[in-house]
Amino acid sequence: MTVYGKEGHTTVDHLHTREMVLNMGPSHPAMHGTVKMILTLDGETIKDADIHVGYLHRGFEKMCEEQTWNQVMPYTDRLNYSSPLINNMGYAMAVEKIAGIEITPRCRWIRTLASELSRVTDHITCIGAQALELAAYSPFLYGVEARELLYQLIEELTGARLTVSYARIGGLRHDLTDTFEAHYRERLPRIHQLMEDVHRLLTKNRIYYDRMAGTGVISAEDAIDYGFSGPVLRSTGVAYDVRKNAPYLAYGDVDFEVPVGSEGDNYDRYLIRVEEVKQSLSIIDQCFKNMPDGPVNIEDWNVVLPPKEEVYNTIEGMIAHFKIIMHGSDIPEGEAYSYVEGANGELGFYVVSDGGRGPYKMHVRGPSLHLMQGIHEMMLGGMIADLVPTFDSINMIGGEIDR
Amino acid sequence: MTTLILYALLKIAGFVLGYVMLTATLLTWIERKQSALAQDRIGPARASIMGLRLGGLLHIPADAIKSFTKEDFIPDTPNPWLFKFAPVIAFIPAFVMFAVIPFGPGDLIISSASFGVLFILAVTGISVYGATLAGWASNSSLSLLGGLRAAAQMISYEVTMGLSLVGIFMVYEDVNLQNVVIRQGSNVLNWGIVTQPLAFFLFLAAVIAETKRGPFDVAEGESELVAGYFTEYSAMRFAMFMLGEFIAIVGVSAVLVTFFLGGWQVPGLEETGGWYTVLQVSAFALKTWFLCWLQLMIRWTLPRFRYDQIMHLGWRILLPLSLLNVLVTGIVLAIIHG
Amino acid sequence: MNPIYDPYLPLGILLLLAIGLGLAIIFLNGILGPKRMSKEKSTPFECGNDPGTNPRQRFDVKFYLTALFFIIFDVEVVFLFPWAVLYREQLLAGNGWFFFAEMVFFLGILTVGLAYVWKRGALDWE
Amino acid sequence: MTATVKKVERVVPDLAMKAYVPAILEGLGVTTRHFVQNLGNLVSGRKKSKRGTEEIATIRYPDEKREYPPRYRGHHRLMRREDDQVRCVACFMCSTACPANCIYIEAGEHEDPTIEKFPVRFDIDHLVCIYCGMCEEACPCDAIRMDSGEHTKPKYSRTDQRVHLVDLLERGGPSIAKQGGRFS
Amino acid sequence: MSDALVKAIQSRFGDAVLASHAMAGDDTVILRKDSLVDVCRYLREDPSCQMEMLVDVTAVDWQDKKEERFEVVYHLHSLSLNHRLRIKVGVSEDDLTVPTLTGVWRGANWPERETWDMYGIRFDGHPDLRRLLLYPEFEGHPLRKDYPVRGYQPLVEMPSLPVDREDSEE
Amino acid sequence: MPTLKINDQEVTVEQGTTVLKAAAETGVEIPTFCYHPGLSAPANCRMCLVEIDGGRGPQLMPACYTQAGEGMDVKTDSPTTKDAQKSVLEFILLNHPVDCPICDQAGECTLQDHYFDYSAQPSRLRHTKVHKPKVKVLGPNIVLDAERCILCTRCVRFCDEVTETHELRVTQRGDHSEITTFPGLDLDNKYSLCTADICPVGALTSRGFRFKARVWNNKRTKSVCDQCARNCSTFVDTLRNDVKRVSPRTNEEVNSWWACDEGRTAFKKYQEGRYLKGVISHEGTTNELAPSDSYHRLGSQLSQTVEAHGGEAVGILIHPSWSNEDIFVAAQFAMEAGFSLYVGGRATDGYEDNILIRGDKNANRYGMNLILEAMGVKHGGVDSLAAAIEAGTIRTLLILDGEHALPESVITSIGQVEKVIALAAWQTPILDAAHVIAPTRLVYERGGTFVNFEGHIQRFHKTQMHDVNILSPWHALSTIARAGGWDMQYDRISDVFAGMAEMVPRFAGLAYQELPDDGVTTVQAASTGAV
Repeated sequence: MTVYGKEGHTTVDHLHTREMVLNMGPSHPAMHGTVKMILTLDGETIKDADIHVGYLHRGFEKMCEEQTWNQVMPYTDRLNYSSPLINNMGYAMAVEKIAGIEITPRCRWIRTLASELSRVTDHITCIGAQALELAAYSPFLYGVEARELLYQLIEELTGARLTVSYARIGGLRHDLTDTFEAHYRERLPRIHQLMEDVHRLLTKNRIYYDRMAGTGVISAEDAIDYGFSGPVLRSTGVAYDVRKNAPYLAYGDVDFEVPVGSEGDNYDRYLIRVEEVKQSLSIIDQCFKNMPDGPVNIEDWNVVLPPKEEVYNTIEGMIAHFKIIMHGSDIPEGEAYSYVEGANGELGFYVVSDGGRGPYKMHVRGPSLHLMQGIHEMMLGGMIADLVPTFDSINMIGGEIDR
Repeated sequence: MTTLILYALLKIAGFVLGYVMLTATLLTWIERKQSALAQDRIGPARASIMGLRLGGLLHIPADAIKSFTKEDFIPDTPNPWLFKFAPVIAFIPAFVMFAVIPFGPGDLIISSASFGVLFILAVTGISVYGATLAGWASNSSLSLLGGLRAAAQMISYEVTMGLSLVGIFMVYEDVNLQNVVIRQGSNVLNWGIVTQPLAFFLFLAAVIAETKRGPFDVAEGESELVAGYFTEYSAMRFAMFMLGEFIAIVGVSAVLVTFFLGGWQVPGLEETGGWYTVLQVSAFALKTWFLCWLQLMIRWTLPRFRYDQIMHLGWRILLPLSLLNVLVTGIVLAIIHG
Repeated sequence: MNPIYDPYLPLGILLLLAIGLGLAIIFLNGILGPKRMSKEKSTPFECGNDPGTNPRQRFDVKFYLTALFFIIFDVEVVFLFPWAVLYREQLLAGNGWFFFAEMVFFLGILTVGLAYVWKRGALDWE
Repeated sequence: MTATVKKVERVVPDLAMKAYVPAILEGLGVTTRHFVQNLGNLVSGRKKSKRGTEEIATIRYPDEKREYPPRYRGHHRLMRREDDQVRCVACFMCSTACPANCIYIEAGEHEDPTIEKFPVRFDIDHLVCIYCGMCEEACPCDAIRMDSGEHTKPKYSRTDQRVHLVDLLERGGPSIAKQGGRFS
Repeated sequence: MSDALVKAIQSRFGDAVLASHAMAGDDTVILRKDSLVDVCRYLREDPSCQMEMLVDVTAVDWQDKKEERFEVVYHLHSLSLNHRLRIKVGVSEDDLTVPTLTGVWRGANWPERETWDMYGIRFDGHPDLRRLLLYPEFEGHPLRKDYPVRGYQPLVEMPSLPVDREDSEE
Repeated sequence: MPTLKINDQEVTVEQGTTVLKAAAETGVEIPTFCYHPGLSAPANCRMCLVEIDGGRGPQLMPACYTQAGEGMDVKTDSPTTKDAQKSVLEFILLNHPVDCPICDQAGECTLQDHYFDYSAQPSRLRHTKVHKPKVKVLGPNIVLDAERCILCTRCVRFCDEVTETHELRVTQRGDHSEITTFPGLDLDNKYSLCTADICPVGALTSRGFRFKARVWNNKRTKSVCDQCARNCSTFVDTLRNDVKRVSPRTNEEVNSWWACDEGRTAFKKYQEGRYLKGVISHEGTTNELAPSDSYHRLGSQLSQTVEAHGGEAVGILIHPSWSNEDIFVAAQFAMEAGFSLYVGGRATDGYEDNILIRGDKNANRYGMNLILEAMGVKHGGVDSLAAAIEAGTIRTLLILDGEHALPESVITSIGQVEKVIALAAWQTPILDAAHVIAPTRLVYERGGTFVNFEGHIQRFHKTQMHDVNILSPWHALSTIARAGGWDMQYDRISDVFAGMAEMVPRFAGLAYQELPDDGVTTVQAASTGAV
């Protein structure tokens, strides 16, 4: 305890206040994604934090070892539930990497488009939730409204808003719908306007600025050392983005910029996410422009299900269909680590195949896990109230940490 | 004597029970509906009696019934009596504040005590107890933090609140609220908001902080403290805090109206009596409603301060500014009259 | 004074009414609401865990400091009120500048006090 | 790889920002605009404001329903043959493809040798179902579909969420998909 | 690019590298367990490697398929040079330990805890080797192949912190 | 000893070996339909066509028929071979109905596997397929779907060469060819279910198993048939803890590729009347008892009798179809307590042929004799049991398993025994006389070992599980003995086996966990053990 004596701060033992141990979470409004932090507080200052994750553990990796290659897809939806499409694509790419499958050009572009749609929804959720937990309710709901417009698009595309299960090994579940682009263009002005409203409510508001700027600071060295990636790493000024550093899908063929920050604080992360939403919308636009016609799935009946017409009417199609569903796609032995830029950073899938009906080993490198193991660096010395924007700005997703 | 009591009761019934309580209960609905509309939502619309929904208005009685019939449990605490009565303590000051607020010309004020403003300051001071005792008696870390924050925040802004009113008194030369209103007159240019613009903002900020509403709602900041000092409360005891809060919103709006928006004065209307009085009472009601609306809108627009930022704002910005306001008012008045 | 303007009686009635209303509401709730206590309900909420530490312990001294400052400043503010009410009268009476200087002096003391605690860091919340 | 990097522009707090008030007023302007326009829409019963921008995004759900897109995966249904018999032949593809194991089928022998096999029982436990659409994709007979356009409704008991052959058939219409080598 | 990396490790550490391959384009070296930390420190610090980031740590249970039952897999990434490397270390069932890499990358902390949690591989020198995802009372290590998919665990009492009630009296 | 090259890999094989087998030796798999190791090779499906250069330039030849010749160059993955495989598959699939959804073979269908592995090409056919009779009942156990048949004639050859009953023939020609039985003849030989097994597609299916389950959902466990002294190696397929099918497991030493219909359908008789609880009958009323309580009940009953009348007063009727472990524990128990041991069992003079089926219907008489002999336990047959009952020396009779073919004399006199108690898995008429019945596990629910009539020991595994509280016979007996106050400390089957291996010389050197899937001959084990 410090009191204010002549020499400024002097420690006086008999005036000590006991440090308070406070359980924050798992059932706490700010701990979305269920995490428990055992905080040691001195007054309102965080002196120590022990973070317990695992409340959403559901044996994802164990389950995957029991399923066929395609059956894993719905599980991946539930990793980062804010951007399920990116997870889908990441997993499909990992398996395709083992099997050496080259997907069709149209599929590449659709996957890019879908990933970016998901990224936008994820970032909007994050921005909105962050504002919400600072009690700015309206920006959150404007964000949700914009997200809802996109969710409806995703629903039109995949049949579900969140549990999309869209990708398949070697292709996709569906092609785009005929009305997809028209619906997107119809909604775009409204999305832009809502994002503008969010910006006007937050960016220059001093209350918001004070809460965000200078809180949750982390240095670039620490961030790299802890394995941070995504917006949090970029906020420290490191321009690392998988889409640029190791272009996959159609990212090599589109123009976009990687926003980076300078201070590594919450405010930078907010700005980066806002900017990334703009970049992603621009990528989506380019996807529509550049997307070629053609088939979506590869024509290999050892891997992808034959078209329904063939299944219904030819024994060849029927057999391939049966075999893939009973015994899984034909993926050779091997291992691969494939990584994509998830909304929170590098989302990696390490898949080992023993030539069987499904993954022999499946491991997901969820960006949030690394963010959470370093979050105490951002929190210590801050106030308990700073924990809220910090925790939000790393956008911790329980699904991909706990798996 | 009997007439006196009857007359007082009539005024209480009309103003406090009729207007204030009605507005406060309506505010519970308005808060939801207004925020809904500001956020592109429909808002409450579900409660219905035989298909009749009234745009969600029925949620008010529904909530009341629900609150009354919920279990009111008391957690394990060394101070059960404090726990039980803290909501009442929070409720009373907000309620009695209206005694000194003139809602119309003449004797349309419940208590024309000459100490009007002192009473308001005293009463808001007491309201600190409700939150603090609730936080203390709950025997929970979160509640305690909430209670402490509430206490520190409210007493800090109390100073600004008093100080920013000094300018008003310098201009209008009275501490009786009815007289302040009368001195403001029907000329808009003579109203507090014009003569004391800085004081208006200072006072507005201070009273919002006093009611612990956004952006000053750190005492119940749900993202940190779950529900702050009333985390442990349930049923009607919990609703009492809410009700007290909404009454306080009406209260501080009424005070703001009285000091800065000419009270019941209608612009350009000098006479009183008869229909004019009705008009003036309505004007008071409308002005108060507007300020209630404004407070709700602010709450749904702004993010929350951090706790230390509130203290910083209160002590280092608002307090010096209110001192400055007194000084400037003094100088200006001295120049005008000197 | 006209008894109709007697300020205390209505105030008293309102106060009684407020207390009565508050108690009545809680009493009614006690009758209408069910009573089903359990161990889990009676433990203080801490996100589903048993509480980490007992909240009943010394808390940060800054809260006490704030209370002290409040008393100092609020009392001083109250001293300003009579002065403020009389200020214009005194101006018109012609001894305005003296009266103003008095206030400046008083506010000066107040400001010095504020400056002192500010400088000392007592207003720092970390 | 040359990354095209863009440094985000941080706001430098100027006096106007430090004074709180302008940003607050701007914010109030935004929310008030939404409020006023939505209030206008609500009162006048319009779906959208005149500028065509503001609209209330939510709907009064049970009274008013959003139309689901054709691909929407909702309540399962079992299609019928042209003669109204169940199309399903109890091949177990759906239950095999189901990652959640929520489909329970019991096969029976049909009198008609051209049909041979049909489901005696076909239960789906909607509490276990994850609505992934794998069953629909796996069906080689166009028998099970999820395009009923309705989502699963809440029920009062767990057992009620287990839907049976009859419920599933009730939702199903005739399927016109050609099957078994009969190309059109 | 990374091929050179593998060669560099081979030339520098010689017999520490048991094998290397580049399946599906992922360069992989299989190291001897005792030289893991040295190689990793070199990889991190040498200007030609600059592997600043430990991307991931996991393990594979080969049960009866390989001589050494477990394989701990590390993925490294160099931000400045933009290359990647996978390191594998075999762990036999008799000696379920691997030296920790927390001294080289702080980011190894949680992934190693997770690996311990899921496979029961102990990381020597780890500062805080607790279970990460599962609760302390959990028995067994679920990602091992011999752990049943539907392996039910007995329910445990909610763990709670000791409550120190005595200081209210002071 | 010709030396030939298969995919550029040299291999030397015995003279007369086919290319198919030679390839298998080098680990190269050549797909086949009509070829079966237990039957002659007609080479009529053409699936095994491979490119062979026998000196006259490369040409496509059937690997299952062509003998390996010196200097042959076989290419199983050359474009020509692959093309041939694709063409053959396309041809076979031409008239194959789109039946996988209703076909029981799906999942273990050679056609599906080969198509997926060797072709995966879309169909080019856009015409109506040839239709043939669909549900054609051939016999009590077999039904034919003629459309699905690819005319490999395995079934025809099986009936001609193995059972030599000659029921089946191919009639018609071209794409109208079809398998039929001779007029007036049903496919009802003792091994008819084997035709369904060897059918590479779903043309012949088992009527008993038809539509009961999908094969890929089944859990397959290695087991041994206990219906006669042959001890055929089997697979037991279970679904949700229910035995759905029993099929032969290839074991050259015992049953080659076949198994008889009777043994394979035996599991059905155990499905009714299963004891899942202990039963106490007392003057016409029956009460249920928890399994563990029933063991205690038996134990106390035995100890009471021994206390009152001595060990001789307890008769114990063991079953030669029980596993070695069960018999060993029973014998040890009898020795320990001085019980009189009698050997019951199923009929010994049933149907017998020279293919597989043995007249002795008891699975483990050989093993039982080995054990009893080695332990030197005095034992009598059912006749001596009848005599003992008549003489009144037996106060308590413990019947182990209810499936005893008892002579009339025992059945009539059993009522004279004071207390009849039993340890049995399912209801049989003989158990009507029992006063207390404790449940035990069926052969499908437990593990153990059998020794067949040739001295071949095989291990069978647990395939299903009803209730963990019901114990295997050996374990139940051990529990009963403990409850009665005797010292029997067996809780793990491997311990029982180890104890037995110590005592029985023919089992010396064997360990329960290490028994190979195909089993070993105890004669050899003994000889190696002696050396």
